Amino acid sequence: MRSLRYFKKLAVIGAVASAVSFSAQAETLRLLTWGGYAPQDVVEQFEQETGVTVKITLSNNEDMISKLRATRGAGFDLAQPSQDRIVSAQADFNIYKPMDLSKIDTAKIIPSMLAATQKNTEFEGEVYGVPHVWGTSGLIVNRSTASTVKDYTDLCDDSLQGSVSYRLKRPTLIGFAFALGEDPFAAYDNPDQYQAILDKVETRLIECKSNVKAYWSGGDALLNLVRSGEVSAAMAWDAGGWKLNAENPDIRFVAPASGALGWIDTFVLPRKTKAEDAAYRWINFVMQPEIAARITESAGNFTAAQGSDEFVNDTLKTQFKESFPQAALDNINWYPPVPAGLEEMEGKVLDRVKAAN
Amino acid sequence: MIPSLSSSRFYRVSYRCYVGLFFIFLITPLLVVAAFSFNDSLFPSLPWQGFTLDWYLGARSPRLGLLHDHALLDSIVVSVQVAVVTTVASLALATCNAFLFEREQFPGKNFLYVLMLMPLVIPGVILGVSILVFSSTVANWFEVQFEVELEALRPGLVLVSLGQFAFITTIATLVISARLRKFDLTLEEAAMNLGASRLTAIATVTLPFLRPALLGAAVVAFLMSFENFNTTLMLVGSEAPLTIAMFDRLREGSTPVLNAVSVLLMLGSACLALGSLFVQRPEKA
Amino acid sequence: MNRASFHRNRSQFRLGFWLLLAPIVLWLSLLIILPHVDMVLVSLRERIASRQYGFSLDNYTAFFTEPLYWNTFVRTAVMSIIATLMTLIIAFPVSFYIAKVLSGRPKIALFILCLIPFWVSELVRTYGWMILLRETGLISGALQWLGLAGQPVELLYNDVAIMIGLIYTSMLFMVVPLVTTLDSLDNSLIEAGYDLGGNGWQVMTNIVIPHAMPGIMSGCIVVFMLTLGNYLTPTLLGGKDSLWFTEQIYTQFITRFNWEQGAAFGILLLILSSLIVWLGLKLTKQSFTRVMS
Amino acid sequence: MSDHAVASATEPRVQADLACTRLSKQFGAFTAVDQVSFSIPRGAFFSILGPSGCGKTTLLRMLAGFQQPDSGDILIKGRSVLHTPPNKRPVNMVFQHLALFPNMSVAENIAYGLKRNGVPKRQHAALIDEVLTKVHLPGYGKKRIDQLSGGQKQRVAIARCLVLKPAVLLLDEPLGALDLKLREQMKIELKRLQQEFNTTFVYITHDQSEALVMSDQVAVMNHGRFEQVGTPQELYYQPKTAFVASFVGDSNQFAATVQAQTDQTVTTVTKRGVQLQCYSELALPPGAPVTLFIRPEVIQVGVCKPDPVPDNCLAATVLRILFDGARSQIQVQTAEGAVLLAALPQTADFQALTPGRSVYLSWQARQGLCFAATSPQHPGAVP
Repeated sequence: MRSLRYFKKLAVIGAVASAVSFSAQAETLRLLTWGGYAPQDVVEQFEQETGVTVKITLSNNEDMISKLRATRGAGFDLAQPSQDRIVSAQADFNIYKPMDLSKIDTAKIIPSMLAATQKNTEFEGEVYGVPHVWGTSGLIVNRSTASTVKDYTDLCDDSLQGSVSYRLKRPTLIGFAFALGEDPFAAYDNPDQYQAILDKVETRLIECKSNVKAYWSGGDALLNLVRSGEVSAAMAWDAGGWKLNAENPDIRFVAPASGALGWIDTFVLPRKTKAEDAAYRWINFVMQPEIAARITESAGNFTAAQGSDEFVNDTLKTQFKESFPQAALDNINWYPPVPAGLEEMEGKVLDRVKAAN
Repeated sequence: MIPSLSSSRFYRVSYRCYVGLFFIFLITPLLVVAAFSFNDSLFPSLPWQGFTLDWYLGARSPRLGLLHDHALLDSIVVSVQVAVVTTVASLALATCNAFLFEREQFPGKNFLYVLMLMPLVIPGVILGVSILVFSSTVANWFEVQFEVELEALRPGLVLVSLGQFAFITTIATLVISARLRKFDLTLEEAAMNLGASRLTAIATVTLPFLRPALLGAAVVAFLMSFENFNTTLMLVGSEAPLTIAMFDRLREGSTPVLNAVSVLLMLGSACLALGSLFVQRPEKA
Repeated sequence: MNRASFHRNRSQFRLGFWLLLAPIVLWLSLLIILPHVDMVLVSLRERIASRQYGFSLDNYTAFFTEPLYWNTFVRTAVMSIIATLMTLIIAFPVSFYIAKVLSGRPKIALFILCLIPFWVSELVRTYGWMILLRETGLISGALQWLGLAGQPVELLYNDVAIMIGLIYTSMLFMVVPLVTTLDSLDNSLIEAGYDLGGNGWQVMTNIVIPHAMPGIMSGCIVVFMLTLGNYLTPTLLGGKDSLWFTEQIYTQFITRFNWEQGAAFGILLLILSSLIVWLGLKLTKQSFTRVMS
Repeated sequence: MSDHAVASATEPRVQADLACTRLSKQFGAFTAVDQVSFSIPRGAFFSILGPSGCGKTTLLRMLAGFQQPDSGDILIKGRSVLHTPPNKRPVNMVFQHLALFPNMSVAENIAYGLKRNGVPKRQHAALIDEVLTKVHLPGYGKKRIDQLSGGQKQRVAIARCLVLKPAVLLLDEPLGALDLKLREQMKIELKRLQQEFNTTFVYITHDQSEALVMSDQVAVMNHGRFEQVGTPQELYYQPKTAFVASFVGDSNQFAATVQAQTDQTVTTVTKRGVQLQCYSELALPPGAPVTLFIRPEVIQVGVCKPDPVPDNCLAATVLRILFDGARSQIQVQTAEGAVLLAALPQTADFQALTPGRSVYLSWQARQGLCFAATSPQHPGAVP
């Protein structure tokens, strides 16, 4: 009898728990975003001002797309993939909803970026993305141990045996392609040519493999590797480099000679978003200059919000200027939208690099 | 070899050393995790920077301690919810299964039994993947045919629970069946002989007899669900259980707040395991 | 006389039987069989153009023509088998010690001590090994302090680290069935073995191991399956060369959005694991149902 | 052959607490219970005695309702209970291994049936105390089952049934698990309880001593049939079949052939050529194969030839002494090579008996029984 009661109790707890967990709460904004893009204080302020609860899932481009693909655009109310990854995903999986620009305070967004994003995220006549955070991928270098590194291919220098790290993802392929004198973006629409470039990169990366300590996958993991001295040069995001620079002046972010890779992370609406209004409110909220500046400080990257620079602390501005003299800034290679099918080719290359000995 | 047989001193000492080393091997990683949760450093490795409780109590980023890390705390709540639902469901089904396999004779019983064991030899990732694929197929079909969105069939806590339930039930069934097999059927007959209906007999005699197994299975199911990673990874939606949340952080290279969570987990699991032993003890005496 | 028949031939219990049968059939068909059937169907599909799919065996031919996938597959299988055997070799003496040498309170205490680490999430355990093995980790530090190494030693990110992680993580699933079967071996059988002139080795191979075979097999199967299907340990402890088949599946599903290829890999892994388990059972002449329950 | 055994009891009498008519049960091709009919008068101690596998458990389970008969009827207090489920039948059962609920205390075990039968809760305590006193376990209510000795468990199992005041109490070899001493005590105790509660007991056992000591009536069962129903004395002294003769009590058994018959005295010759006089109610044609039964205790042992010479007198040599106190026996061999057991007289003459001594064995023809040798022999006795 006692056990019966026990199970009844369990069942009640279970029922209550499931009711709580599985019932969708209308006033919740489920945000699928990158680390640092929604700092706790910003979220709290937003929640206070609007009464909307924000639930954050940290992710990266691939994860975002694959999560939305599995749900066919459900489960989240607002996502933040990079602008170059939107159209192909939409074409293949139909996971996004067109953005209603009239609901966005476009005056707060830097016009050139808005225009670029609009152009790159247009699919079948509809615009899917608005810009949020932008930044670059380049090199993080510890000057005391790896002062020779100026370009991606310098990571393969013999002196850096076992102390290099990069991601085994497409930016590495693109970066190496540029450093090898190719223009992969120009070859986007020509698979054969692109394959040739990839082959070249593959050979180089395999030769270079003995230099690699570990392929990093998450930003903080890389920071720890560099911080502890286990890695002295890496291909990584600028924000990480600046963060490390603040801790240890020897570590710097360097724009590679062949050009840093410029990316813009956007806001997109998943197709089955349940809190569209809240999503627009969030976009307009974070695009306010002061808020955007706080995001910049948390993420380490600048945003597309007009005039937020003023509110950003000087260290970051100095670091940015140090890493990006005008020439380097002009030299940034901005990602154009990735045509469908390309990633499969890249995937095989990455697999082979990983498998090589 | 066994105590009743004499053996050389060297043999006994080296055997004991081996067992000792084995336990050191077992316990060291956990001790290390626990120790580094008190390291006053931003990441869990040497050098030792001094003692701190920041990773439990710290209120501000980057030294955000466990008690203020809402994302981690939320994921613990999610894990508990999933584990409770999974435990209750798998225990209910497992009890049915135990009665079916121990009491009934029917054609195809052996085949069904083998099928019931299958989840033990399906890698967790594959189980997750197959359920993901199938539920998507079904949900897509409903979406196309009826324009209904079956949210439960999209990655999320329902699917996570189902995925875990799919294999935990097998384990619970084995535990409960083993106990039911030892049940003396005449006890049930005695109850009926004394005036109980069949269901009353089961409720008043058989289920109390199964209680230790049910509790044991509940603890096992709860912990297995709580710590499941492989299946959950493929089915998780916007709300992440603790293991997934920790994995994401680990990949990102997080602060020793992960060590703090781990210590919490160790304490919780140890309490649960010891508690279940304590509950089962009087039965054995 | 025949008790079961008494329950069967009463019509009022037929309903009970169907009520017991329905849930298990629902469970197995909806969560095990149909998903796998569907996975086979998906694996036989290929993306022709955006949102268009057609029948194709390409996902399987890709596996057979791309040496990378092959290598990963073989590597995973071989490493899993090695890890299983090593777990067995390490766990057997300990299990024997707990089951046969100890008795009473120390026995229970040691057995529980064996279990407790495994009530903690695999993630935490792996994390512990990361802290221990990394270049700035504890073992490297200890080696330097002892003067055995002049500079930090990287012990993480290699196959040995994976192996340690796999063995560590699987230990429980070997120790428990071993202790259980060894416990059920009557001590007097061992004594009789000696009494009749056997030495330690002969008693071990002629009496103890044959008796423990079901436990050994059940431990091996579970450990093998867990190892083969492991994702965390190879991903976190493995280095730049680490390849694990589950990782491939995950990559296909998550990073490449290529469910079709991922499903094909999943099916192949399932076939591989079933084949190896089947072979293991055949070689040791054990029955699946007996071993697993 | 067993028809006459039940002839007296085919029609249930109004007085009977329990009656069965032509009850049968098959398991596949195996007939467990074959056309059994009997009735038990109110308040009787009725035993069913038979070897394992004779169908007695099946019969008992049909009475309790755990098995449905293929044909026949069961009447309790004159009403058919064929369609009454086990939990509604006014019979209770003491199971072979008692089946006390291990998770409940003594009082809870006893209260179990009360609860199921809707006895108001406030009456429980008094009823439990009363029944515990009657089984000589006052104040044991709070004890756990595993704190009880074997004999105490027996009493609780009985109390648990008797508190419900059943029309019939079924007992399925409940003494089987007890050691010898305790079993002897419990036999007496059971008899006492049966008289005190004045309830009809149906007791099944394979142990003839239990059946003989306790019962008012015993049915000997073999191959699903009742061979003979009668008082213990009838079964012992006037077995109606070879099976009963061999199963009840010890016997020396011999295969023999009939030479001649005068009235009820039969002259037979055993396989080894010993001529023996026996008793038979049936007419046996000369040359017919028969089995002889001579109980060890009817054999007179003497050191010199008795005078006058009884119907049977054999010279034999002592093979060995089987000392067992009051139940001591000697094993002897006749000149023809036949081996017999005889009770060892408890007199001074025989204290010094040693193997190899010559003795004379003698008994009257009426004390040896003789049956046509068609029924399978009881495996226990060696001629």
